[in-house]
Amino acid sequence: MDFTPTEDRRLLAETLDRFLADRYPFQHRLAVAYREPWHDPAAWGALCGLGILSALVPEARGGFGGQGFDIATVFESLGRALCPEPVLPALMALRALMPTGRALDDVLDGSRQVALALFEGDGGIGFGQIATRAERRGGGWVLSGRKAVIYGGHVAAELLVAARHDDTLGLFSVSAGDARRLAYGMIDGGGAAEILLEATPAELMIADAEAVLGDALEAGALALCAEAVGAMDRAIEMTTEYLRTRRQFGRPIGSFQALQHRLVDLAIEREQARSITIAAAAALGTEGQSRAVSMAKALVGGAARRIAEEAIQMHGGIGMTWEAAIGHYAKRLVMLDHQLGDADAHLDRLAAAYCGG
Amino acid sequence: MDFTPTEDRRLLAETLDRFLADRYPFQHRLAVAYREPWHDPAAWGALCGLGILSALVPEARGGFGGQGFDIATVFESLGRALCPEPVLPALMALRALMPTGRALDDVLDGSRQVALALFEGDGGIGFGQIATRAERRGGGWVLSGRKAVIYGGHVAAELLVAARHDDTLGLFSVSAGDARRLAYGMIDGGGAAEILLEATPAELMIADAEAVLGDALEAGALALCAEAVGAMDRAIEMTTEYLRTRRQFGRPIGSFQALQHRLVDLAIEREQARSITIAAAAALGTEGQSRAVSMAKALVGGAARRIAEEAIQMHGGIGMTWEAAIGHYAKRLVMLDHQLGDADAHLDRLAAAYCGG
Amino acid sequence: MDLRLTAQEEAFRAEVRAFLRDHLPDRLARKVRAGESLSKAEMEEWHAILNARGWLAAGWPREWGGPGWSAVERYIFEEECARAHAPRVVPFGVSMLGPVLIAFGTEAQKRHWLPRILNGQDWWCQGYSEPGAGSDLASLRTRAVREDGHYLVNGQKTWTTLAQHANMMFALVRTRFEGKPQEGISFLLIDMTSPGVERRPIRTIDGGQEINEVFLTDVRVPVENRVGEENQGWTIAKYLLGHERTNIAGMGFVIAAFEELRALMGRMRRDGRPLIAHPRFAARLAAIECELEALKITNLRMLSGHGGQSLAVPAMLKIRATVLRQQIDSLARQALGPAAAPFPGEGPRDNLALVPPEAARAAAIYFNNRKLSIFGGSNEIQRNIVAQDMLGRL
Amino acid sequence: MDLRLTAQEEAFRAEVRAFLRDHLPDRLARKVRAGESLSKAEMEEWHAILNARGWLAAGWPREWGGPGWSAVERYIFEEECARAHAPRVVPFGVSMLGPVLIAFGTEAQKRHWLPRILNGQDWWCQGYSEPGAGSDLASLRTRAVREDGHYLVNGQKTWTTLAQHANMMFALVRTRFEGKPQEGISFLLIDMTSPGVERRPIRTIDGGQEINEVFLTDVRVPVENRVGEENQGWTIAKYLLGHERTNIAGMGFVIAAFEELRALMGRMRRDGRPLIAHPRFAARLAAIECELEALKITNLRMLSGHGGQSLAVPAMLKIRATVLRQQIDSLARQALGPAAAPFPGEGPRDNLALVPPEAARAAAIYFNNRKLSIFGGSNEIQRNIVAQDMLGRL
Repeated sequence: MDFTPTEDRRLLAETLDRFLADRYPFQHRLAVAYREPWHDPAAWGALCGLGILSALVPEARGGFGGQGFDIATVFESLGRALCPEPVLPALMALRALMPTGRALDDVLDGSRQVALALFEGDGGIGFGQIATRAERRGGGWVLSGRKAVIYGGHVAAELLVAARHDDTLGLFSVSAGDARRLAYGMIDGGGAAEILLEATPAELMIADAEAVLGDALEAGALALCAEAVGAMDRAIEMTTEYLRTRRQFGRPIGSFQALQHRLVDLAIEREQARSITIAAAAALGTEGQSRAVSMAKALVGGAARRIAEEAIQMHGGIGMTWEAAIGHYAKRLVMLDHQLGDADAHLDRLAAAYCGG
Repeated sequence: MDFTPTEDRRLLAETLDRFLADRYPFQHRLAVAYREPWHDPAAWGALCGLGILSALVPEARGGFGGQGFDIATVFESLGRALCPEPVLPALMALRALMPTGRALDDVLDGSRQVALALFEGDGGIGFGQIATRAERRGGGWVLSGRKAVIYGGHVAAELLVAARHDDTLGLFSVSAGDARRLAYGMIDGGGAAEILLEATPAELMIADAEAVLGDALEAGALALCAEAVGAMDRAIEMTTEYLRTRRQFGRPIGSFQALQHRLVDLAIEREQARSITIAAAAALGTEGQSRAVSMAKALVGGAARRIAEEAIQMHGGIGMTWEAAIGHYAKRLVMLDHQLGDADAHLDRLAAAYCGG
Repeated sequence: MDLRLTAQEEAFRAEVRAFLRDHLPDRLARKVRAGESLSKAEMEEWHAILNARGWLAAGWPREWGGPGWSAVERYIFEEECARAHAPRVVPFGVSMLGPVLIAFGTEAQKRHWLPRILNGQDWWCQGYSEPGAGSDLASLRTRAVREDGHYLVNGQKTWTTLAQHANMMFALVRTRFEGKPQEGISFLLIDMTSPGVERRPIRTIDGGQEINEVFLTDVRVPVENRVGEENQGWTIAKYLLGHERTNIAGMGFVIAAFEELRALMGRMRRDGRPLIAHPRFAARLAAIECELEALKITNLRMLSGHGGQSLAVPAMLKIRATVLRQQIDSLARQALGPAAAPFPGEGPRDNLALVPPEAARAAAIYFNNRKLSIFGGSNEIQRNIVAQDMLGRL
Repeated sequence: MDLRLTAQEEAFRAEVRAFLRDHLPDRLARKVRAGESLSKAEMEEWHAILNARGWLAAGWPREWGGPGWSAVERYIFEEECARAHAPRVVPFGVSMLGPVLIAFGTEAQKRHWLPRILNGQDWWCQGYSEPGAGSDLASLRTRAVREDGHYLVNGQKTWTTLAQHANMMFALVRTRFEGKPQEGISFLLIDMTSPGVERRPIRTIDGGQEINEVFLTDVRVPVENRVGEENQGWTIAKYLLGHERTNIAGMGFVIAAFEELRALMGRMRRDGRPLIAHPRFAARLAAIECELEALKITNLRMLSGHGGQSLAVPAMLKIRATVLRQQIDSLARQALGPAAAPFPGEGPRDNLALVPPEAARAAAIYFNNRKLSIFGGSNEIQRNIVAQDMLGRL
C-alpha cells in the first residue's frame, strides 16, 4: 500500500497547477466561463499542448497515462482552478473511442473536439431510457431522437451518439454540422448543448456499446469527483482564511466556536471525499470499477453540497456576490452533483446491488 | 383559531402534574420502571381514581373527554414525569372497545386492565402482515398465532386480539390466563408481553375491525407524540440547566457558542414537535386523522431522537449514568419511535398517498 | 384549543381569494411563479392595485390607511397572495419604515411620509449593513455630523436591496463617537437624489442584480428627517426586529414553493417514473411537508401570543422557515437533475429539454435563496439571540 | 499511489486469519458478536492466547515483546480480529501504559512493568477524568504531596473503565499548585490494593457496569512509581493522545458492526419484505457503506503519514469513526422496529419475537455507544483541537 503519487503524476499536477495559476487566474475564469463559447479556446489549445488529454489515454493509444490516478490528477488541478475548459467531454469521448480503431491524434492535440451524447432528459443513469433510434439508410445509418445536456456539445465538431438499433445500444458518430444544436452556458460556468436528430446521417462506431458507454460514464464520474476534491480544497482554504481575517464584534469570526466546529466538519467531509476518490481511482479498470465509482460519486455529491452551502454561509454577504470567488466554487460544487448521476442515482445503484448481487 | 387550552384541560394537566410530582418523583420512577411488574400498581389505581382514563373517553361512554386534546393533555403530563404506567395500552383498548356495546366502567376505574394485541413481528404498520387466524369451534371461536410486543400485555387481564376470519380482520377478546404469555421489561422502562395463541378460546368483539384498529393505532400514536413533547420539554430544561451550571475550562459550558447553537436547534425541533402534535390532536376524529397523525409521528420520531442524542452528548459523562434522569428521558425519547410505527413507517404512509390519492 | 378558522376568517379568506382572482394580472403571477425578477413598473403596478383596495399596508392601523386586520387575517392574506403567486409587497416602506414612523415619528413625519408610501411616491430602501458591520450593527461607521439644520453624512452602506429603484433610504448612522457603540446611533431618512449619494449594483452568484452598495459623501440630511431622538436609533432597530412577526417566516412563500415542488416532482422523471413515484423521493417530500405543516402551526401559535414576547420567538421562526425554504429549493434543484444546469437567460430556453418553464430557474433560485439565512440577521445571529434567551447571561 | 496490499501483507492477513480460526474460542466470539460483556476471566483468556503467540502488544517494539509490526500490519491484525469477533484487547496496559513506559520510563520501570502487562499479572485502569475535570484535564484536583520516599495521594477519579478488575491504575495527579495548571501534573502508577483506594461502580444507561468511580484517600505511592519527571505529566498525556493512532478509529470494530447491520437488514422484515429490499433502507445502508469505505482509506492515509503529524489527524479520525459507529448502531436499533424494546437480560429472550440472538442487544449497544463521542476526549474537544490546527491562535 502506498499513498505517494508517482513522480510523473506529481510533475503533471505541478505543471497544470502552474499553467492554470498563470493562464487561469480567477478574474480570467470569470471573464470566459459565462460568455459564449463559455471557455477560452487559446487556453484550451495550450492545455492540450501540455498533454492534458494525453494524460488521460494509455501509451498504446498514443497517450502517456489513462489510469484512474491520471484522471484524478488532471481533474483535481482543474477543480482547484475552477477551470471551465471542456476536458470532461474529451475524457468521456476518448474512453468511448479507445476500443475502436480510430486514430486519436486530432482529439489529443485538441484540434478536433468530440463530445458524447448519452442521456435524453430522464434524470437517471440507466441506459434503459435511451430512445434515440438508428436505422439503416442506403449504405449507412440515420439517427432520430433528442439528446439533452451534452457536456462540451457546444464546441464539439463530432458527436458520439448512443442510439438503439434493433435491441442493441450502439455508438454512432455524427458530424455536429448535421444536427440541430442548441448551445447554452451553465449556471456554474462552462457550456453544453442539446441536439435534435431527425434522420441525421451517422457512422456506426461500436455495435454493442453498452459496456463502453458504462465505462465512459464512470470515468467521467471519477473525474468529477476529483474535480470536486480540488474545488473543496480551495473552498475550505478560502473559508478558513476568511474566518481568520474577517472581524465582527471586535474579533475574528473564526474565534466563534460554532463556526470553528462547522469548519472542522467540512474538513472531515473533504478528507472523506478525497479518500473515496482515491478508492475509485484505484478501482478504475478493475472489476470493482462500477461499485467504487458509484460510492465515490454518491459520497462526493453530498459532501460537495454541504461544503458549498457552509462556505457561502460562513462568508456571509460576501459569499453571495458575483465578484467573490467563493460563490463560484460553491456553484460548481453543487452543480457537479447534477452531472453523470447525482448522489441519489448512485446510491440507488449501490442499493440495488445489495439485493441483486 | 384559538391556542388556549380549555379550563377543564388546564385543570386536568395541573392535577396530573401535581400528582406525578408527588407520587412519581424520578427516584420512584427509577425504582419501579425497571422491575417487575414494571410499574406501580398503587399509583395506577390512584391515577385511575383521578380519572386519567375517563379523560380519554367521551361522556357517552362514561368518560369526560375523549377528544384529541384530552389525549394530548394526559400524555404530555405522563411524558414530563417519564411515567411508565400502562396508560397507552388502556387508551388503545378503550378506542377499540368504544364502538362495541361493552360497559367500560371496570376499565375506566383501573380494576380490569385490557391490552390490544395487534402486530406480529413485522416492523410495518400495515395490517396486511397479521396472520393470526380465528376459527369457529363449538359455539365460539379459537385463535392461533403469535403476537409480538403487546404494550401493557404484562399486566392485562384481557387481551383484544386482531385475527383473520375468512378474509376479514376481526377483533377478539381473550382471557389473558388462557394464552401463553411472555412478559418482559423494556429498555426505557415499563413492561410489555408477547403471547402465543394455540387454539385459544376467544370471544368475537367486532367482526370487521380494520377501521377500529386503525383508529386505536392512531390514537395511540398521537398519545406517543404528546408524551414525547412532555419528555422533550423536560430533557431540554435539564440540558439548559446543566449548560448553565456545569463549568469546564473556568466557565459555564453554556457559554461555549457551539453548544449554544445546538441547544437552540433542539428548542426549535421541540416547538415543531409541539405544533405538529397540536395539529394531530385537532384532527383526531376528523377525516384528516390518519394523515395528521402520520405527520406528527414522523416528525416527532426524528426530533425526539435528535433531542435525546444531543441531550446526552451535552451532559457528557453524566448523561451516560443510570443515576441521572437525563439518560432515562433520552431512552424514552428514542424508543418512542419504535412504538406504533416509526418515522419511516409513517413517512412511507404519507409518501404512498402522494401517488395513491 | 381550536385550530379551525372562524366563519368570519373563512369569509375573509374567500374575499381575498376572489380579489386575487379578479385583480392579480396573470402576467405578473406567471413571472412570480417562475421566480423571475419583476421590473420596477411591475412592482409599482401591484402596489397600486393593492392600495386601491386599501390592502397595501396590511400591518398598519386604520387611522393611517391600513386595513386594521388581526394577526390571523394578515396571515391569511399573506398565504393567499403567495399561493396565487402575487408579487411580494416591497417591504422597506410598507413593513419596515411605516411601523417605525407610526411608533416613533412626529405627527408631521407621519402626515408627510405615510401617504407617500401608500401611493408610491417614495420608493424606500434600507441602509443598515456596512462592509465592516454586517451582523454586528453596533460597529457601524457611517457618520452623521450635525451642522446647523442638517446632518452631514459620510460612509458606505451595502447589501441594500432594490436601492436601484429607491429615491429614499432609511438608515442607521453614527451620531456619537464615544460611549457604548449602541448608544451613539440615529435613524435618518435620506433623500437618494441628494448630491453625494452614489449607488453601485452588486451582482449575486445567481446572476441577479437586486442588491447594491450605496456611497454617501457629504450628503446633507435635514434634521427633521431624523426619526426619534438623536442616538435612539438602536432602540428603533430593535423595535423593528421584534415588530414584524407576521411575516418573519414568510410562510406564504414557503407554502407556495412547496406546492410548486410537489407538482415538479410529479412531472420530472427518473428511470422512467415520476420522482414522486420513487419511495425515497416521496418520503423526502413528505418529511418536508411535515415540517411545513408544523411550521404553519408554530407560526400561528407565535402570532396568537403563545410563545412569549421575547425576540427568541421571531428568531426561531426565522431560522426554521429559512432553512425549510432552502431545503425546498434544494429539492427542486435536485428534481431537475442534469436539466438544472442551463444559466437562465442564456441560450434558447424554450427549446431546452423537458423542464416546465416555471421550474427553469430552480437552480438560480436555490443559489439566490442561500441569502435567506444570511441577510436580515444571519441565522447565527438569530441563534445567539435565542441562546441568550434560554441561558441568560453566563 | 497503490492501494493494493503487498504479497507480504496478504500473506500476513492469511496468517492472522488462520490463527483466529484455530485459536479464537467460539464461545468468546459469540458473546462479542452479540455485544455481551465479557467476564474478567474471559478477557484474560484472550490476552493469554494472544500473548502465547507474541501478538498481544501489537504496537510494541520487538525489544519489549511486541511483534514489531508496521502500521499496515497492525491495521490488518485489528481488522481481522474485529471481523472474527475476537474480544477487544483491553487497552489500558497494552496500548496506553506500555507505550508511555517505553518512551518515558526508566530502565527499571520497563523491566518491571512491561512483562507483567504481557503475562497478565497486572490489570491496569486509567485515572485521568475527575468529576470536575472531564474534558478539561488541566483543571484536575487529585493532589499528590511528596513525603519522604512516597507521594500521598488524595482525590477522586471517575469514568474509570473496568476499574473493578484492576489491581493497578496509572493516573494524572497534581503535584504543583501554582503556575500554569498544565505544568503541575505528574504521572503516577498507583497500586489499587493500597489502603485508601475505594471503587464504586457507575451503572450506565444501557444497564451495563463497566465504569467506576475511584476514591483515593491518603494513598501512599512510592516515588519510583512516578513515570517521567515530576510535573511532566501533561507532556506524557499529550504524547499518548498523538501516539495511539492505529486504533483511534477502531476501524475493525466499525467494519464488523457494519457487516452485522447488513446481515440484520437482510433478515428483519417490514411490510412483508426484508428491510434491505426497501429502496430507502438500502440506500441508507449504502450511504453508510460509502462513508465506511472512505474512512478505511482515510485511516490508512493517516497511518502512512499522509495527513501530517499534528493532533488534528487522530482527532478528525476519532470524530468521524465514532459518529459512523453511532450511525450504524442507530440503524441496527431501527431495523429491529418494535422488537428493539426488551431490556436485555429481562424476560425469556429465546422466546421473544423474530430477532436473531446476535441482534437482541441492538438498542442497548446503541445507548451504550453514545459514550463513544464523549469519553476519551469528547468530539467537542476533538473539534477544538482540529479548529486550532486549521485556524491557528486567533
